Amino acid sequence: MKTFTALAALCLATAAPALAQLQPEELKKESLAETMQPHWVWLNDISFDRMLDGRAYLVDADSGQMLGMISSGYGHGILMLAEDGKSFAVPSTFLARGTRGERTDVVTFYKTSDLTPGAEPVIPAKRYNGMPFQSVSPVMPGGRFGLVYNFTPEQSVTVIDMQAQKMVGEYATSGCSLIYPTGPSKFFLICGDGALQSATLDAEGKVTLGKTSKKLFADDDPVTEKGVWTGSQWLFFTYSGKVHVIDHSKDVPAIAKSWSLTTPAEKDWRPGALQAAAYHRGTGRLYVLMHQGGPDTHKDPGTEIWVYDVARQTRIERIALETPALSVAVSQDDKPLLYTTMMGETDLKVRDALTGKLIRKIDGFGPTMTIIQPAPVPAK
Amino acid sequence: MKTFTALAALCLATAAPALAQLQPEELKKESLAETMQPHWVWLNDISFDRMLDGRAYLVDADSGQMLGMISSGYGHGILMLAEDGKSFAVPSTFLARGTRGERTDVVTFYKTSDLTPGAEPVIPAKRYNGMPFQSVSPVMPGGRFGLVYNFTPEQSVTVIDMQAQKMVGEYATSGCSLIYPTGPSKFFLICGDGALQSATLDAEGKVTLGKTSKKLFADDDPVTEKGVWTGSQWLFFTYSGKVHVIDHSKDVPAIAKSWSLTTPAEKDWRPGALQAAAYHRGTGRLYVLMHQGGPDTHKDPGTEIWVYDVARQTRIERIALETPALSVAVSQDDKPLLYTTMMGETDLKVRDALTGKLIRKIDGFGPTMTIIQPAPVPAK
Amino acid sequence: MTRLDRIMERMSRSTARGISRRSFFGRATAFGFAAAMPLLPVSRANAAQQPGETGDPQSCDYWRYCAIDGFLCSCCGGSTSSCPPGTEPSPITWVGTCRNPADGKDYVISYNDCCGKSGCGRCMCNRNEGDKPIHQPSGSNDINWCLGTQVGMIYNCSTAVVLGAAD
Amino acid sequence: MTRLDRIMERMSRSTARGISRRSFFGRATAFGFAAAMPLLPVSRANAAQQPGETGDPQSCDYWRYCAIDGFLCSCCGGSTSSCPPGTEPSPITWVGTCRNPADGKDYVISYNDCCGKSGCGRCMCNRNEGDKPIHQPSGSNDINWCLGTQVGMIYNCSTAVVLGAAD
Repeated sequence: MKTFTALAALCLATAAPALAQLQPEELKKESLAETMQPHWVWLNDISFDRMLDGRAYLVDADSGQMLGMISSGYGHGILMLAEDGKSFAVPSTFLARGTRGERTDVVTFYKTSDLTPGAEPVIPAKRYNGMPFQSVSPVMPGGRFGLVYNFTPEQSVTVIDMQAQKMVGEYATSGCSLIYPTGPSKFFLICGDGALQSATLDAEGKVTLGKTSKKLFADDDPVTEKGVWTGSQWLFFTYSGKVHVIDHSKDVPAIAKSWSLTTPAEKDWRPGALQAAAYHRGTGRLYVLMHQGGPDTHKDPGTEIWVYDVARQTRIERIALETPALSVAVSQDDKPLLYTTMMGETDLKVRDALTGKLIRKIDGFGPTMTIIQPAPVPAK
Repeated sequence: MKTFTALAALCLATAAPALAQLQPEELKKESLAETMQPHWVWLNDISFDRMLDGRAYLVDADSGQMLGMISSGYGHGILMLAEDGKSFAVPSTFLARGTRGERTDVVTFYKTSDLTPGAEPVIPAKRYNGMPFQSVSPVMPGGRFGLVYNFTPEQSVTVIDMQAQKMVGEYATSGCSLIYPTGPSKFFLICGDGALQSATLDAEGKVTLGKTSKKLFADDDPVTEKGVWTGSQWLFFTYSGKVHVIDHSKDVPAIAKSWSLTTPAEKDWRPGALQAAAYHRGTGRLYVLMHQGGPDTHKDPGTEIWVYDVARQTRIERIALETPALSVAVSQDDKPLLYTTMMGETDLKVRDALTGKLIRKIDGFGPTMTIIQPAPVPAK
Repeated sequence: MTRLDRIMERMSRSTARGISRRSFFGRATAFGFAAAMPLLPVSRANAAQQPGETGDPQSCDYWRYCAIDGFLCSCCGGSTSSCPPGTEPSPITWVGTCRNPADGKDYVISYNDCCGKSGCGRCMCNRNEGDKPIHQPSGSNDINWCLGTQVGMIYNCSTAVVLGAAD
Repeated sequence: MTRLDRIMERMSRSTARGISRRSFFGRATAFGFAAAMPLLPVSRANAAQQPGETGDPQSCDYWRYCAIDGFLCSCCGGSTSSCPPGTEPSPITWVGTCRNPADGKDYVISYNDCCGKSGCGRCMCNRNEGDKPIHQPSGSNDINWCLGTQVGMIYNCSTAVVLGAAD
């Protein structure tokens, strides 16, 4: 902003700055900090009724300002955020004639500082298309590899080398779904019959499937696909509100322990929504969107956020929401912010995650926002 | 609907049709009548805040039902409707990566009966992009050729052979704008200095520019680009509400006569909006969106529709609108319907064009509808 | 084991364990498609109802929509059992079981997507009776099922086709 | 003849009579572009104001917007005189004349579009003071001026750059 600085100096030098004639300006391009700041957050919008025009908005939750956006084609999913917050990649799908013609899937790399498309490897045109979840394209802890879930309806994963910004390859997954990373080169998938399928990456990113667990989840109270990573464990939630903590330390995934989000007296309350829960690593708090309702309400928006101490498996707090929310996320710094959005509405609500107090609403986005992605944190 | 017919027969043959178990169904594809019906109407939606996903909706204004749609890429303009109502073509723009990469402009041909893309000649990637007007891609009377206006900011026209479904070529226009057809092989353009530029097509569709008129329109009260064709003459409207009737019968376009939409007592009323006026050929009635406002309100929506007898240059009626409208059109049959839409709203309002009475609202479109295109009428 | 369970199990086994796309389509195509006759569109949505049904197919609370997620084809130029002009039915899809209030019976409903034009935008409807997570794909309405069509993967609207009684 | 009239006449002559695109860009580029320094974005929109201005650049009634049509870059990660990160300024555009209420003077404002990402969607603003029909392109806000950029033609938002006093 050299021009502005020069002008300010000029005006300070004159006696009546308010009367100085405005000076001709030069049109500039903005840049951003090199690293995503702790209270910056990406809002993904699938643009459901104009799905060719998916996008994500970058917002500074402290200033309440929009910082920029990316455009990302048909059925926008989520961003693959590098752990250091300096770059990210976006899996995207394009057809030659918009809604028709040859399909091309790519992963487009961006620097945070300029939001300008860089390397763009073509990947198999098999990317999952539908409502996005965090497990459709996660970055592995450590940040070397990123994985993209494919569904055609055959299922597979495409491995991306995030450093080389190239595709490694596509690997079949025996028909199990989604991607739940548990280490720099280790992940599992979830199978339709209630089992978990382990898998590893070698040094080059080639996937080898490991053992499949026995059936871990009940058919009459299935776990949702909306697992939450605490930094060391995966938590899965059932339709009725059970929490299954996964032990991924051995060859075969198992349930380490199970507990319930609700007491018997609270059994009409259930978890729900699209991005149903968020975990704050520093405090060990779990934030869950809860609503009152019976069976088949597992996608209903939350009317309250219930806050849990995960280590003690106890509820700390209930945060009443002014209006229902379909997505919740929390920043990972030590003054954490709690974010919520609602499908059909256009604002991001920002709260103090420790008190639950509403700080501000930032409006003008959406109206079909899906997954909220706060600034990433490096793996321990 | 064979299945349905068969089922109906089956049920009529049984004594208690309401208790009969439902039969397995076959999923079918709908078709439409071969010809666009008099009360069918296309609603163009530029999808302003998701502009990659432009579209047009086909609606039956009698039944209030949506009949189908087309998807048409970035910055959707208008349809090129064949005079016989059996087919149409859509100029469209696509980029290889949605918002980035190589630009390809095409004209896609469709039959009314199946709304399925057919021939799709590539045209110069120069198509005008911006708010659409009826003169950005008209079909010439008689229907042999269609013209597409280009702006890069150099100006030219691309000629399409509507029968052969091929591009004829691109022709420079000396920097004058838009396309106002006056016969099967004759049109004029409007120039920035207030003149009109005549042009002709030869038998193959090649354009030859003719003479340029003297300055016809005043700088301090310019005509809008929203001229209306009566079937035999072009009417142009100035910001303040003058009507200039163009004489195109000679080599050089001229003003045949001028009159005013308002009396001196009504001078705070002005024409405005995006699709500002419509003409019904059978009755000679002109429908103009009018509002109260001073200078610089030439794009304000209309709060009333004023109806004129063009031959007598007199106002017949004032139709008060419940809510303002930005587009108006009229069907050309002898029980004409009057259509209005409003940017930011999602409904089509349907009126009796002879009485002004509101017949129905058809909701769920938009919310950035631009030009309304009723069923076409063959040239006299 | 109900018929739905059998269908779900069969579909689930095939999608969940990676049978070839061709054979999956081969099976799913048994649902069948036929060309409809040109027809004036007035009350097309209602005309698609069978005798023994009541309710408004353009309303989200219509009985067949108990597990639907999307724009109702009945509002988009199609019906509960037909795709709008110029769109192609998805050969594979998710299924649900809905109770017909007129006869009190449960029916298996196939929610085939219509594909090849962008989202219709009218009559958005999301109901989740019996809806499964996406790792049980044949019961999940979160997946864009247009992925299997010849015209590509672009979603226009959703139908609700009666496959048969659920028991 | 005011300075605006001269600018308009010059631009109008060039666009209206088909000079080469290269020479048009050659002239328009005199408006100039420079790379901005990285900057924390807090109140970026306000920071772009010059001394001698008042009002809210994120509000449609801000004085510079008297002939704008589009999403305000001030709400989209840019400002009245800067494009959001990753978007490219249109080298050619339309101009208007707006009165600065703080000094009562008229200024020529250039409404350059920022391009290469899809429409921002925030702070839609349409004002038409002095707006001309599209056959007078240099005064028309109905045209997507992104057509001249290297990144293509995709419209993200609109700026309102002070070119100078109008007289």
